[in-house]
Amino acid sequence: MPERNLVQAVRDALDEEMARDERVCVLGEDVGLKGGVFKATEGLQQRYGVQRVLDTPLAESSIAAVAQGLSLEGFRPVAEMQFVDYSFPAFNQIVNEIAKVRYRSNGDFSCPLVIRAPTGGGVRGALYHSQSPEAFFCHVPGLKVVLPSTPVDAKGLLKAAIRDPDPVIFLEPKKLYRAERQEVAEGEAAVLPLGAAAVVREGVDVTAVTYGYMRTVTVQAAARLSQDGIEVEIIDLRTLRPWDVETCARSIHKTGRVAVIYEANRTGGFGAEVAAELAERCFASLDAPVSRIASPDVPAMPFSPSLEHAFMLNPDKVADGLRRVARY
Amino acid sequence: MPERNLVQAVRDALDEEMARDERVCVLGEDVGLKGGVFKATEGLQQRYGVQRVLDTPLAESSIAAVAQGLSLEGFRPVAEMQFVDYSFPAFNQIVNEIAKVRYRSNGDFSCPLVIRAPTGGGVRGALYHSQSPEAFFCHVPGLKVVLPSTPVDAKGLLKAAIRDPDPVIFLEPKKLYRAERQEVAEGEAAVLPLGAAAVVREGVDVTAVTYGYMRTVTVQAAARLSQDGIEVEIIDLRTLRPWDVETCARSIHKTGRVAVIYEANRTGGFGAEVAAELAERCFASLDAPVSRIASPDVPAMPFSPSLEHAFMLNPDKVADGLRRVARY
Amino acid sequence: MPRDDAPLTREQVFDAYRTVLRARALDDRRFVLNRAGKLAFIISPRGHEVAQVAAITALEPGRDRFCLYYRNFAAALACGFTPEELMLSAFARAADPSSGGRQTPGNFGSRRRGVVIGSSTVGPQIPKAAGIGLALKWKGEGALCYVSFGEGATSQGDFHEGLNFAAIHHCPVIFFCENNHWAISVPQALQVAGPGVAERAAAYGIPGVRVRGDDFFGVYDAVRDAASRARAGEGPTLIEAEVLRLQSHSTDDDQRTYRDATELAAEAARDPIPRMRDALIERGWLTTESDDAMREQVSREVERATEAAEAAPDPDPGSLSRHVYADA
Amino acid sequence: MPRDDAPLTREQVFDAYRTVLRARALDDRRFVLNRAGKLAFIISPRGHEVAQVAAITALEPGRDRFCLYYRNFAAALACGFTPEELMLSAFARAADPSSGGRQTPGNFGSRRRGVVIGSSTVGPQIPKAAGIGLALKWKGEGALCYVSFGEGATSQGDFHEGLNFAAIHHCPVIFFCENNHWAISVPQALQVAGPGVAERAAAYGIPGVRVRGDDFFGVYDAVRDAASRARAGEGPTLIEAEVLRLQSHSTDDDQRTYRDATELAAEAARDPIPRMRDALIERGWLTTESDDAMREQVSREVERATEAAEAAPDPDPGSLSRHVYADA
Ligand SMILES: Cc1ncc(C[n+]2csc(CCOP(=O)(O)OP(=O)(O)O)c2C)c(N)n1
Ligand SMILES: Cc1ncc(C[n+]2csc(CCOP(=O)(O)OP(=O)(O)O)c2C)c(N)n1
Ligand SMILES: [Mg+2]
Ligand SMILES: [Mg+2]
Repeated sequence: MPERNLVQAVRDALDEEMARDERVCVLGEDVGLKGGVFKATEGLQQRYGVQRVLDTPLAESSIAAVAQGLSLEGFRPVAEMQFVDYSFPAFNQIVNEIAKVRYRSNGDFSCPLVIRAPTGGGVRGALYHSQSPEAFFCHVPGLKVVLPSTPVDAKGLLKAAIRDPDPVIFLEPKKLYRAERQEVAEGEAAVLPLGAAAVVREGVDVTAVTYGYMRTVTVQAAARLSQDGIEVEIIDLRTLRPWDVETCARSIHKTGRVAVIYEANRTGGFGAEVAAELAERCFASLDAPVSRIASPDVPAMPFSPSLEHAFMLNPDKVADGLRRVARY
Repeated sequence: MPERNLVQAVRDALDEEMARDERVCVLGEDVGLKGGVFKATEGLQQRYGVQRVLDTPLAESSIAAVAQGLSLEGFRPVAEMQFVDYSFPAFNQIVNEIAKVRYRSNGDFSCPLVIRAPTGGGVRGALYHSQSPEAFFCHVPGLKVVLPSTPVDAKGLLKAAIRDPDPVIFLEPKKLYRAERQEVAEGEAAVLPLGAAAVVREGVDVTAVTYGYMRTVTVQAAARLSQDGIEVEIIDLRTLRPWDVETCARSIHKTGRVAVIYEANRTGGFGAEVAAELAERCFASLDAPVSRIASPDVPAMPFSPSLEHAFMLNPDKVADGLRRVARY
Repeated sequence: MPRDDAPLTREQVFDAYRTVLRARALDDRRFVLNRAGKLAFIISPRGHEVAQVAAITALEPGRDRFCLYYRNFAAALACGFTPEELMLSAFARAADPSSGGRQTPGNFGSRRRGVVIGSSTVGPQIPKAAGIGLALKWKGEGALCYVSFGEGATSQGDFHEGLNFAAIHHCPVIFFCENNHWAISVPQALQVAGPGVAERAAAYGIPGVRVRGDDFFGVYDAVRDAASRARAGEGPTLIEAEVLRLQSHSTDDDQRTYRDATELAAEAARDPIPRMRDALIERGWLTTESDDAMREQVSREVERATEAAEAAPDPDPGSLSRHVYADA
Repeated sequence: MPRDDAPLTREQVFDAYRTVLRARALDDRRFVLNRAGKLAFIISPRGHEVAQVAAITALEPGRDRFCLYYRNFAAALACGFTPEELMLSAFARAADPSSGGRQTPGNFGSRRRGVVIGSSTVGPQIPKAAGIGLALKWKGEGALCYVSFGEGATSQGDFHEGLNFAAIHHCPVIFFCENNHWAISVPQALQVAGPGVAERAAAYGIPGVRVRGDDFFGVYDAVRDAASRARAGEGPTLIEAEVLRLQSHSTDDDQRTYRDATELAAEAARDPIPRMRDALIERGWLTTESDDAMREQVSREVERATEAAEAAPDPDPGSLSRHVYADA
């Protein structure tokens, strides 16, 4: 199996799905000859032509709207928002239109499409190339939300998202685009189901529920804690809507302790949903409060390295938080 | 003191603040001669002229943007979104621009303004005149979010919002516009501080944290439970960002039980934040899991009365939920 | 169905006239039902009917796509919705073909008729139609997408984004603006900068046409020309039909509070239906007798439709959560 | 400061030329620092400098407002930012006057200079400028708001909403489009339907002017005329300056991957700075000697600015959470 980093895995998923199903098409700013600002669509226009890989005007609302129109006509568009921070001009199209098509037509219409966007920080992108706004989309009935953290998951879940009968917001942690390389399966063998979490590390002392770049950080934190005799069980949610409560609950049943770790602003982040749900479901198993480890309530991470560092969670901060839960 | 319903209280607040401070101005669709679709601005254009009460084009992004421009120049605009469902075209202006002005300029600029919008359902407004999307705004550092449920609170908090140095999203439960009338103070005596919850009913058995129209429903539910010997302490948050954790925690310390009741879709609603925070803070005092009573994860409430009824929380459903917490 | 080059037949005009009469008779009936408390909410097409029906008559329901807006009651009839179906929607019955009672009446949708389900939101259908048009162009079957909206909708960013996209890609789209000079209470002067809507076409290098909306043959010709261009791959056209809003915006509005009484009286005297009747009589296609007979027939139809719809069952409350996502 | 009727003086032109040279020298220096790994990210104004400085020269920094965009490095200098200040921002130092190192360089802001803090988001400044213009009109002091953007930004709905609003209310705004024919990798043909940007003004009933961006006097005249109209209460103007993007979009981009090599070579030969120099020499205002002397002086300035900025302290990590809201 070929070794791939996350952005290559995304590109492979697009490539394979376009080859498999000619209804699949890609649109967005700079997705054509340039291949996207992160190269996620590199080579696709050369392979599939200017129709199926379409450079759009700089207008996110119309990107979402056009994707929707294509989908309503039976195509399977994968629209790229250049950065998820720039999906907000499309918010009305996504929330009021795309998410509600099936419901408002009582099932007569549907709108399967994928909106891909790089998310998160840590690459000196500053306030407008670093946000983690997944909570907005996770609050919208009718949408599915995926946020993978490995090449294997990115490929498998993007393929599933493209085949899914409903609209999927697919967020890619840009900090991980060129991090780890993994052997990634090809074709049908690569597809992974939406909605299933992965137990990334087994442990008995505390459960860490996380996703995206924070998975990497949590794995590093867990290695440190292991030296202190604290064994962390790490769950990567991978899909945020719907999310896999069962896998989390099972783990908490074993550990009695859980922290939810997320890169977004703490208040109102998706981790609040996870924490609230787990605190309710697992009340009887909990030996410590469900704790949240998240970014500060500051608009987004600043450009200055000193401030970016102050903003971001890192293995130290996460280890501290987990230790506190373990020792409660 | 004059008796006022909620929408009259909103109008009085606008009127008094416009009279007090000539920088205050109102803009939005149909806010002029018509006085707004709910009459919240009725008579203001006649009193203050077409400049200070401005009918805008049907374009929410520009309404927010123009309000921001006016604010940057020292005016104190109060922009109306005709329904909060129609604030999404302005989402980019609100989240990326307005909320971050102060932060991104390192304090050199600020942008005090109010965006008012009717919110919530129960008036047969169907999918696009019934949504409760406060969670979106509550997740945005730089914004304050207010959601009053009585004429007194609406007036007092709107006056405070207009005077606040930061942008405030002010959501008005349209179902309550013409409900209860109260004696409402005038002038300075009417102002209420942002960020303080109100204990609406005292009780010892279970705490109900709620806001907006759900306050009314919860009060009715509590009256029923009282007949069964269950005394509910009801807290109306009134301001959602920042919200008053202390008042809630104090109550839970007494009751040992809490439910969070909100009209929005359950998953990812602001109630998740409240529940997560209270479950963590009050862990040692809790005799039962923190429970959430919220609307189903359906895009919004349908037009048909049978479906609207099925969607909405009512005193029965809330009483059932509270009883379950009390008897846990 | 008219072919591009076929002249309008007397039968077609007769059918169209019957549709116009149906729309009016149904509307009259809805107002009676509204006053009787049986219908919650109506948006009347009064004054727009001739323009709407003329436009659809120039197109091919079953072959083309139609993105209608909430005032397109007469257009919906012309697209093939039956009086009973529209009454089912007015009563929010389960058998409402557009949404099963989920949306307010006026959000027309029917997959088999090519009527694309809309929402109550003003504007988003415009770029969506561009996307549908792109798909139709790719399919290469000569179908086109018709999208209608009021002049208020032209203020939305989505109007611009939709026209720009469709013009760049020569999408077969007809942008049909029903300019009644009012958006609820906001007059055109505060809504549309510049000479008018039709003139905006030049900004995108596409034809812009202004027609009198009470001139059946004029509207028909303009739309037929636009359709020929669209089907020939020559791209989109923007048509502005000048119409009158002979009713208040909706049953929630009273235009006498913001419009001049003499102007209203003058407009009432310019009802387009008598003008169409006279034009047909002049051509010798209609006599006062056949007109009366037709009205008689329509009125019986409306009676039957109302009775059937009123007697039809409400949606099953148990269906509330269906169609949020595809059935598993 | 030039008054509306005052002719451009030799000193002003000299100052402007010096500013152009400064911009270029600073930019050269930034590229060296970028390659040395000392600067993370640059957006170059190369090819736009003359147009930018000519435009600002026709206005009144200190009196007018400026909503700049990320490529306005030369415009910022013309507005009064010093080389050292811009270098502080490039290094993300605490003393960066725009944002204290919080934003990527290119987001210029300075309250005292009337430069309104922007964001990296493309488009939202356009309707914001309309709002600022409205405020300035209300104040009645003859000040105006200048807002600049690329041709890519004209695709955003916000462009349309901003022009429509400003035109309706005759706001004193100059909309200045720097059309370099590329938005990252997307060429004008896929971005701007129709003949061009200037022609879009007619849609709003306002003047639209196209000028060559390498013609200092042409740009100056166009902006001065627009300013006269704005100050006289005659409303907004849209100016399209045709410029060249002599560098890749940013240091994260390589335009050779998507642009034709001969076209790039041809453009490189059309650098506007030599053209401006020649025009000044032709007028007898400059000699090659005085040009060399000026370049020498500028280069020393840049040296000092770079040293000072590099030595300046980073933001205090403890300041991360400041200015989210007003200090309590
Ligand atoms: C995005 C959005 N904003 C506001 C509204 C409320 N609203 C409904 S119809 C309307 C006026 C529309 O006027 P116009 O487009 O001219 O159409 P008309 O009703 O005159 O046919 C408004 C403001 C809405 N439905 N959607
Ligand atoms: C809303 C939004 N979408 C996308 C981007 C990413 N982006 C930054 S600059 C740019 C191209 C802008 O082109 P243009 O407006 O022509 O200005 P130029 O850079 O050519 O001067 C894009 C797509 C952004 N910053 N904001
Ligand atoms: Mg209208
Ligand atoms: Mg450009």
